[in-house]
Amino acid sequence: MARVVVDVMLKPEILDPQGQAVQRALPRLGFEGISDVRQGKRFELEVDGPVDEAALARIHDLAESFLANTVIEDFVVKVEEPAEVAEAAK
Amino acid sequence: MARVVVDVMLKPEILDPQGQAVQRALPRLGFEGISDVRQGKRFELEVDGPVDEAALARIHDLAESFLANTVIEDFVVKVEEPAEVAEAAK
Amino acid sequence: MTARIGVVTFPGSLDDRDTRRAIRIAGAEPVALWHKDKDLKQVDAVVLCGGFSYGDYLRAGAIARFSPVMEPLIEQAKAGLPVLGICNGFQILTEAHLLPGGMLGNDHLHFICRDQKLRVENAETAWTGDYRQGQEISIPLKNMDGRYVADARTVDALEAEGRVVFRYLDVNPNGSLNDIAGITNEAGNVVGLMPHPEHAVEPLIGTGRTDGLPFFTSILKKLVNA
Amino acid sequence: MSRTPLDTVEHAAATPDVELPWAELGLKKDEYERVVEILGRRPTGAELAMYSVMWSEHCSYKSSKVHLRQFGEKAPESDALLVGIGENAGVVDVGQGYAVTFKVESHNHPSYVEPYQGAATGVGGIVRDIIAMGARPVAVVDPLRFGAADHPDTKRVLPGVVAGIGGYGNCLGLPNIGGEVVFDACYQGNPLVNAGAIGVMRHEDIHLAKASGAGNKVILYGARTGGDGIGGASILASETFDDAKPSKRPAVQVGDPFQEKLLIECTLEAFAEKLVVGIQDLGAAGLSCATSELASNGSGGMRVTLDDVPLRDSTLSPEEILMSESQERMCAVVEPAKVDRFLEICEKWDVIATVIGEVTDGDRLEIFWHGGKIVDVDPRTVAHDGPVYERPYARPDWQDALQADDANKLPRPASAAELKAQVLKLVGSPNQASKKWITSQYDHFVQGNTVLAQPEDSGMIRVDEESGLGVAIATDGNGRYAKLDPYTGAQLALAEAYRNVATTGAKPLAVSDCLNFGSPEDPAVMWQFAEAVRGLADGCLQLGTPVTGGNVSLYNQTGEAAIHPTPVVAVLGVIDDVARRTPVAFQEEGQLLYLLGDTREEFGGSAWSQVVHDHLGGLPPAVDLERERLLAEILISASRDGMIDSAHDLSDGGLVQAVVESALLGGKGARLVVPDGLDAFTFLFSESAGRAVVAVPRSEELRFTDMCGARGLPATRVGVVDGAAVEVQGEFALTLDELRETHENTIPALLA
Ligand SMILES: Nc1ncnc2c1ncn2[C@@H]1O[C@H](COP(=O)(O)OP(=O)(O)O)[C@@H](O)[C@H]1O
Ligand SMILES: [Mg+2]
Repeated sequence: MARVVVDVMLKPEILDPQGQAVQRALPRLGFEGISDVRQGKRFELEVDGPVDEAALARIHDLAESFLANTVIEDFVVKVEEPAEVAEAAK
Repeated sequence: MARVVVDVMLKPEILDPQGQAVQRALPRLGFEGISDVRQGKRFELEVDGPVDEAALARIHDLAESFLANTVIEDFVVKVEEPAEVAEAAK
Repeated sequence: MTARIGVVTFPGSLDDRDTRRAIRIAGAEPVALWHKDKDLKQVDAVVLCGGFSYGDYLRAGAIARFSPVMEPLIEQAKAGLPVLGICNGFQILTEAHLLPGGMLGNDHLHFICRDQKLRVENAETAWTGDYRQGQEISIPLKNMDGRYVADARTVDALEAEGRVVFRYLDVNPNGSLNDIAGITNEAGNVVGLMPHPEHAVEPLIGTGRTDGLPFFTSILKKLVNA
Repeated sequence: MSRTPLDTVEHAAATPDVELPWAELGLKKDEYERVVEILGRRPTGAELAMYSVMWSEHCSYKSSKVHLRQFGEKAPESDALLVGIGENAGVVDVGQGYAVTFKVESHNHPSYVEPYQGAATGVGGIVRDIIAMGARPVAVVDPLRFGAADHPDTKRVLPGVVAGIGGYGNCLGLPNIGGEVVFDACYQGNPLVNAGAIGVMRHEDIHLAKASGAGNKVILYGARTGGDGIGGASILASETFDDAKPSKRPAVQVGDPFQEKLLIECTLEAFAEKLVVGIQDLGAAGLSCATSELASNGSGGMRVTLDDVPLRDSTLSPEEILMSESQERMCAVVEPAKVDRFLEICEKWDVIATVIGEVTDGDRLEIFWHGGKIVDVDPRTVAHDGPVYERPYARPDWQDALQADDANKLPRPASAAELKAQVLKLVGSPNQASKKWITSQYDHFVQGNTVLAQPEDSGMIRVDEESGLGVAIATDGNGRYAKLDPYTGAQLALAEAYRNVATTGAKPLAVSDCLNFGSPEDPAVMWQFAEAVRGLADGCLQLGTPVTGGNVSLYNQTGEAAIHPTPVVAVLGVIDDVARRTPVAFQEEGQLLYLLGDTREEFGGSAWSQVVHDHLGGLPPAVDLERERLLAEILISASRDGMIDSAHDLSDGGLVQAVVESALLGGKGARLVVPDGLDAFTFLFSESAGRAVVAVPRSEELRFTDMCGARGLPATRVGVVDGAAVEVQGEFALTLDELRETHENTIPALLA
């Protein structure tokens, strides 16, 4: 079983009040030096069977037609490397 | 300027109604072979200056105290490699 | 002779009974439609009502849009069947691309429930014939994801073609572009709006005004006179 | 994973010396010994799990039971009561064949830990109680209390709680029609998140939580069972029986309002087709509670196969499954011939439903796991025979000093300018300020039957579209009054809620309550509790409004510091025709303002003493329940006969607060005249109970004053609806704009 991740973010030209709310709060929390924050969604899909070209193509379709609304959102499909997770979490 | 990403996901033992709703919809859309879906948040932070150990540590604190609700969520901090983005998006 | 107006119930629909009541008060015959049936029961028009279909999980309206009932609905709407989407129904219509643009979370990030003033910008759609052009009305607004967005070209086209049907007055309650509260498709048979006309059809109840009733009398007249 | 051996009943009998972690599960030694005595052997792990959770304070009311009995013993005669205390919620006859069920519950601690989810699941829980009675939920209310308004933690807790209540209730399609928001430093570490719900049904649809009829099936439906809220059971599972346990169990429960909405619809559809013999929601103590209560309230026993429970987490042990508090689950008892249809309805609504057992003709509750019998108990001993404590209680030694610190002696405004400044300060203080920023996050309109919602004195819902029959509900509580005198404080809460219902024109019928107190192990707190219950029970007897149910929340304290004793009272009323309801807002210029009731120098616990002097001392206002009853009769008659166009009850903040609210809501000012015998200060700020201000059309003045005179209710003309300011003749005037600015900006400035 493998994990495929779909990241969905608002298109850059669309106002992201959630991201802005986070950014506005940063100085209050004592964080400087972050010039922009955007908030999006992350989907983790557990895929049965091999994640080959065909499987990825299908997930791409799924993201395009369902997980993202491409009128307002962009998306990225990635296969999650187990190592990467461990690395990042440390 | 560099981009740091914070992925926030519900802890595995916590009910994820959103992910479940997505998963239950998949067969209706003709997608089989996805055994689990979890939905979380993705924050993209544009950081001024170098993303060194110190900066990452500060973002880790930010994630822990603000971006994630650690009572119910786990988070991962990653520096986004420009190459990786391009690769995945293709 | 009266008209038969369908109201679709999705899992998580909330205002289906209220909408059927409003249709009844207007003098038409409400017909309950079920999301799992690929069947519109030969109704003369359809209302997609408010609520949180599928909990509004993923995106408001995104999962409902793939329900079996949407297949005939999309097909017949394109062929001219009058369809009104209220709140969640509006969201479903944009997700189904029957109306352009999309709906996002309110810019203040809170659910908002208020008595909202609107201006009727287009009194010629299937659902607004009983209003006067430019008329100001007040009906309840209540939602989490009411911010209408679209790319600049789409918004320009909507404005140029008179397809903005309602505009917020006094306050823009959610950050919608151009204060847009409701829009229509090119043919004028499909209308979507965020505020809830079905909650403004009886004196005493809700805000106590009946500013929403003309939606339902408009469509009735149009169908009966057709 | 091998558990060797499974702790079955036989195994327990054969291994009497095995030590069980009863202390870690919260049982006292004598309680554990009592379990052993009941069973005649040591309990199995699963049995211990059930007893420990069902005998907890939360489920067994062991500290409060001896006092709560008064609600039954002193219950007034009432034809309206159809189902009383003891069921999931009480049921009241409101006429025309309709019955109404309502109840208030607390979700205090979870809401402090995780404000959004804690408050959300609080709404979910109370709504399931209402569905379990057979009713369609029609509205919710949310009495809330937080720490100081300007404390940083309030900014964490309040927005989350409000978003959670809205997020859940809005998604269920339940209009929120009332509640309270109170700030006081005493709630800093212990916010009070109480939630109430009302449901409507026909008399013949009332359902009870009981399992009868041998052979009938027990169906669990709704969400899958996960490891929610099972801290204790996990200890049991890991330490005693199985060390290969995953340690990860959720600390917080996440609600799924969408799932609950489906539960409402499929339950009501099953009721409508008469498929259900008995029903129980799963709340605290989950399956332990549902199975033992269903079985003990029915005629027979019950056999349950735990392996059939659909799980979200396959690693759960049987003890954990029994104790899990996963949300959005219900348990129904259904005749075998109707099971298929019941399952069909669940499937229609995409709700998972599973037969997990059946009613037997014995009198035991037997539960099986992997073929072994792990529970064999008399269900009554689990559900009803829990321990009962006679906790010591004593009037605290500081009570006299507190009462002697008389608020009536505080310095009063010395000039008209000072009086005006204090009015402005009061109206803009967090407790008196408009709560619109909060309540606009709640849907008031859904279901299309809302006649009145906040900020009216009570919420009102139309029940019948043809006749206009409606119900009203108000919730009130004043911890400051109750701290000064818990007996009187509880009666004042009752009196205020009763008055609020009557002010809108509805006749008060019945009471639910949520009693929020500190630790019962502190004799001073226990005294407060005992006094409050006594006061409420006596008050309900006198007013003829029975207590139909409620909730007790104890241990609301941080270290030694308990919250103010806070009995919150909900009163339910009925109105024959909602067209006759009386709103708060001034309707027409020129109408005459009458003050009903007596105004005395009563400032103990008042908003004025808090806002101006940060003071709490003296005695709370006196209660006269006969007067409350008379006032209510006048308000109801006046509404029915069209003698008044608006009315507002007087409570915290006194007359000036009420007049300002009516003026702002109606967009019309008032000119007030200080009546003979009163000074301006007392006239404006006193909090004497049993009062209301009404606006009388000139054409009705004689009829109205005659009625008050004939029935002996003091009615004093104090002014007229007029202009764009609130003016007190000879003292000061404040424009509506000025008042609105302070009244409406306070809360957003603190929280937005
Ligand atoms: N948390 C809340 N949820 C819903 N309504 C609320 C809430 N807090 C206050 N309200 C409403 O605001 C109005 C004013 O509240 P309050 O001053 O406590 O009323 P009263 O003093 O008459 O009991 C009432 O209609 C009450 O129901
Ligand atoms: Mg009141």
